Amino acid sequence: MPFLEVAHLRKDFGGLVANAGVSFAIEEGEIIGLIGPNGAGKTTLFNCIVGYHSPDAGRVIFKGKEITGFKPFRTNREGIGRTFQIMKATTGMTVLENVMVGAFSGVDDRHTAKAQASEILDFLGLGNVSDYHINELPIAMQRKVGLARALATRPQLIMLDEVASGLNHTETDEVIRLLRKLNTEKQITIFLIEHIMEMVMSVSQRVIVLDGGRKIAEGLPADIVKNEEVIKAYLGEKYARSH
Amino acid sequence: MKDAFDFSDFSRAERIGLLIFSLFLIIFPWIGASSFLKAVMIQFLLFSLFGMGWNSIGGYGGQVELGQAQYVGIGAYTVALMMVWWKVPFWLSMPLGVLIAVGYSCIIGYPLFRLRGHYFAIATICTSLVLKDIFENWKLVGAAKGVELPIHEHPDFLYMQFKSDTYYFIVALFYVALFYMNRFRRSKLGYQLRMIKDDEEAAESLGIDLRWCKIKAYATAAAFVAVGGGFMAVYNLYVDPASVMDLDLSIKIALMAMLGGTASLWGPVIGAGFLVPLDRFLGSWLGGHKGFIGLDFMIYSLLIMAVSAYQPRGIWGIVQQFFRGRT
Amino acid sequence: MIIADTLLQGILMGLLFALVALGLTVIFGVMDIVNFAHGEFLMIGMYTVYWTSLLLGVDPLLVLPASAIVGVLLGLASYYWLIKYLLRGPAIAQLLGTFGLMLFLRYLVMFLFGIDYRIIQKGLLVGKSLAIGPFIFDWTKLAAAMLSLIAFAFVYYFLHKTKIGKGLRATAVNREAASYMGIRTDRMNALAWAIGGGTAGVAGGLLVNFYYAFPTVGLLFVMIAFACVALGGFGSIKGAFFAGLLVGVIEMLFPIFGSLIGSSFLGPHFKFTVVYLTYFIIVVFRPQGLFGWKH
Amino acid sequence: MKGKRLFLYLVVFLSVLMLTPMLFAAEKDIKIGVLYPLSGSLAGIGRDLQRAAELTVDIVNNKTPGVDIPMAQWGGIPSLGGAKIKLIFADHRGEPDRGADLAKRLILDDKVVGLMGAYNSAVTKTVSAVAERYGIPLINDSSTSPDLTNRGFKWFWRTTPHDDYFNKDLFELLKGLTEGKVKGVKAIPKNELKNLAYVCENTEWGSSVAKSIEGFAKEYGFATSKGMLYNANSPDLTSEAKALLAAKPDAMLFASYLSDSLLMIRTLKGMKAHTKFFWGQDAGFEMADFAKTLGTDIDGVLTRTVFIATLTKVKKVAGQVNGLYKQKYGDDLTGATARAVVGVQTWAYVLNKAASTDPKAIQKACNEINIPASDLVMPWAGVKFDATGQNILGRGLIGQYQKTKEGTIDLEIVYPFEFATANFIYPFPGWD
Repeated sequence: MPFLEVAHLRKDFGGLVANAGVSFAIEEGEIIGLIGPNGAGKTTLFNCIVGYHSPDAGRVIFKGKEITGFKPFRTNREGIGRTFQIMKATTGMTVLENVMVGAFSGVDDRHTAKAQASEILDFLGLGNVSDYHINELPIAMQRKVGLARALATRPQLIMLDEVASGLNHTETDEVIRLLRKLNTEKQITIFLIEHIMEMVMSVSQRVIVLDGGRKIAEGLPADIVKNEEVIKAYLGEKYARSH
Repeated sequence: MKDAFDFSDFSRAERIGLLIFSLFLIIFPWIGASSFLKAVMIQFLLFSLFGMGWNSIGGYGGQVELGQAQYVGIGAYTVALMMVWWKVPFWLSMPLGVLIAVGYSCIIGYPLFRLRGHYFAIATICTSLVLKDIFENWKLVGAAKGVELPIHEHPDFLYMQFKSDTYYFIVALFYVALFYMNRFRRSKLGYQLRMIKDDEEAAESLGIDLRWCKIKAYATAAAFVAVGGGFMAVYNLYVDPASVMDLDLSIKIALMAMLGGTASLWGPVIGAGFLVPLDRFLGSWLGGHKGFIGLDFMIYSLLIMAVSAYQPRGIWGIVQQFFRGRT
Repeated sequence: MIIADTLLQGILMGLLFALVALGLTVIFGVMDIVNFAHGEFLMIGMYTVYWTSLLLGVDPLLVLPASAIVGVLLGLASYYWLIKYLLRGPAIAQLLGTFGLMLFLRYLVMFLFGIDYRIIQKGLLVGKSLAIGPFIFDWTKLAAAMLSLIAFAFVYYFLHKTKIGKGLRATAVNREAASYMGIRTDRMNALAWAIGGGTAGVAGGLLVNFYYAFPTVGLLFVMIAFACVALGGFGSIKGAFFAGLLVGVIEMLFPIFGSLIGSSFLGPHFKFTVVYLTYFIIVVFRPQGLFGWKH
Repeated sequence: MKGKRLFLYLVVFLSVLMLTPMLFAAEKDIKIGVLYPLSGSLAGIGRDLQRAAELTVDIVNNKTPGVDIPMAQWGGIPSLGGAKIKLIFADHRGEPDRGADLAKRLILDDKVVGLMGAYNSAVTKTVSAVAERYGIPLINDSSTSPDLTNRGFKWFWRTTPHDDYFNKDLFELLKGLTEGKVKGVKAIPKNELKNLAYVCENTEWGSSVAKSIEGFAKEYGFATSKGMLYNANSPDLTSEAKALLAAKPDAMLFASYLSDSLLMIRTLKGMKAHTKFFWGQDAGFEMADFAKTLGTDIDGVLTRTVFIATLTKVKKVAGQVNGLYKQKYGDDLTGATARAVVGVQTWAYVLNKAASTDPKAIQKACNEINIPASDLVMPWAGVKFDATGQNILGRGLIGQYQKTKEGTIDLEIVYPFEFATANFIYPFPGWD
């Protein structure tokens, strides 16, 4: 029985098809990359799994339990965590407090929540910035805080939304190192959406490629790069961009 | 529990301030203040109570709520009616009023929190106006006539009737509220609310049930405000929709909290401490003079505008800015 | 019969409510601010027409432009002297600010003109009514309704056909994008306030032909306007229009209905209760209002 | 930046401004606290009440030639060595809790001897509760809710008749019409003037009027074919008017404040409403602005009141005081303002009788006071309180607005019949 199974998932917005019957499965402990050109329906797929959209058809099964159309806070309680590209921060909560909120999903007591939060921060090497406000931090740091926040809810599967976009090489490598560490040390299954192929190729054990709301390929990074359709999809996009 | 009395995370200045303020509250009746000043003081404490309640949903939760008056009304009417109908002592009817308010807030909170932002704000106004209209025409509860509480010849603790004002009682209520809020702001709910205010999407992804959280905060607010309402009933010995359920009251409550500074423990207190005396003094000073009609309100509103434009974070924001400027 | 009659009356009144709501919704659409002072703009519009027509001895309908101009100036003044500063703050500060503005204008007028009730005594249409078969219409209300229609048509045209209007809408839809497109959003805000003030002024000018001007009159209408705007969907012109009509009809039909079924409980004292309930119910099922397009 | 600083200065300046008041100089005068709605929606009437009260206090404090009331020659309270009365006005804005606080201020800080006010029945309730607690006499001049004197208070007296009196007057008039007692009208067959319809605003005052109309209608054998409560601050009364007309009543009875009474009449006129008898229960209908704004549209409209300018034709004192008031403020005295006059006058007489400022003595004086009719501007038989504190010698008037030859509008007395100053216009002319 697969860890996360997505079957014939379909979602369209007023006639505009975003996902047309996407199916795939993830095994426990894997690091899976989901790639595809802009408008391929990556984010929609993501949101359908996590519960921001409820799919028009198809099923999402997590650990053998159907979670199709669950609200985000319920999918989270089932054990799925996620991060966001941008962190909104207005009320000036500190990094620590942000992560504490995550921890609160498991505990009620402030002090235990605090302990757990700082533990996670240390694990991600953020211990020294725990009293800063999020908007005082560089983008790379913010992403990590987002990751920490999600981790604090103790997920078994974590879904990362373009975690590397806008980061330079060294930062990206750092993130990659972190993800591997998470995967090995905390046995967390990782499912990441990426636009940039390079990053995904290096970190993922398997890659799924979407284009126009369809799954066009799935397999080892090595095979994917050679895959005709994939190249066409990406080239096509580049081609379009250049003109 | 211990969090309630733990102010350690506040700056030294704030802690000293709180201490001085508390001392002042305790000795206040003995400094020979005029009884009008006493009355103003009671109003101030009452409205800080209201404000702190509003702060839980409006400040920490970031849901602009403009219908608190309906809970003042529920609290006040429960106390008044039970006293008139069945001679139920205040100490029984007041908690009951709180219960009713909380129940009611949950019931209407469920649909209300489908709404966001201004839709929510207007909807809260509507619900409280509807309740007011109902009470204004409901014969059983005295309709627009309202309810008069019997005056007791002799001081009567059971019914909270004393010749001299029940000053220390409202002080006590004030501290209960203050300590509760001090705990609240660092409780699980408190943190979750702040997260919701920051970013609802993210909050949801962290396993927070938005609606349920908001309802809990809303119920908290309702409870606080209902307590105040109960007090108003025994303090004025008269309850009528126009004075306990009016839109003005709702707006005043929100106004004070917002002006003082939302999502901070002191904000509502400062706001009330600023607006209540301003309102009462200006009113009694200019109100009686011909040719000055409206002048008091002009000053009042000028100050409101000035603060909101000068420092969006309210008076508390200004104070902090001031001290930052110093150190 | 009486139903049909009331229906027509309701539509007339509704058109006026819609006009009051129009400015509110434009301002909101562009900058997400609920303007509490809107009712006071209306009130000042009423006073403007009252005084000008009285002092110049001209027909109240002829001095409507005056109220429009005053309204526009008022809108601009409040934008440049207050709202601009508020924009830096959170929504709460903006609420606070416009609320302060409301109190200020209201009591400024009370301070200047006192609390007496003022209404246009003589005028082309004042106190005259038009009988079409069994239906009797108050001419002033008819005129008000017509002009309200015209105002809507004008604003709609302005927003959808003119360059500036399109800029305004672009700003409403997406502020950043608009500013990238070289639209000066600051100007657009000011424009929105000008429109808001102007329409409110005109509404007031029409209103004073059959309603009394006194400093606290604004509140009566602005509460309804809020309900209309929220009901129709914040920022939606179409929404404001139809919500206005709906409210007018409910407000008019409900008491008649009550008296027809001979129920004293469903009396006129509940007519606005019903309006608020309607808003509440509709919005619970359509959280963005009837025609709303942003949360 | 400059704006910012400006705002800051403004804040500071105004805050200081706000803290400067509350400095009261103590005098020998006898202080009476007067609570009226001097700002807010009722500020208009509050202003008039204040004027009337001040005028009267002048008459008491300074010898006033040309006013044939004994107190006009006192120049202060004789039995207290000519001490002057000083009125301290407080503005309760029509808010009961504010009223209560102000009452406390007046009693405990300003050390007033007694209180007067507070116009709004709701505010009078809380104010009288405070007065009762502190044992300070409160003479109420202008609140007409019948309940006020049914509460067994020992420190509350009311000079004005309350709504039950007035509504009774109305039905006496209706009865009179059917019996041909009314000046200038032949007896009207009862079945032609049978079904009544009332429209009352839905706050305390209006709803209690509605109740008592229902009661009297039964007692006098009339039918109420339609009864309606409405919200006085409604931006539009078309539907109310329609519902009223649908009932085709012989008589339309109203309890309305100013803005809504004006709007109601405008609306009815727009509908060319027809009825035989058009009566308003004071408040809006008798205010100066009412006639001023509506002009000849109200020819034939009736209003219950307690004072009418034309009373001056039949009552000398009334004419004299009214003269002073008119020359000072330009308006005639109205029911409301004349009540304020009597309120202050009663205080003067009570103090004089008590010959002391001790509450107990005043209480005694109030219970025993008996002001002769001849001293009053009112058409009353005098001022004399019963055990509940209600003045039993008070009575109402019913006036009818009538068009004069010059096209102006006058308020003529039509009830009580012996005071009638003009022929009754029947049926109500209506509008075309």
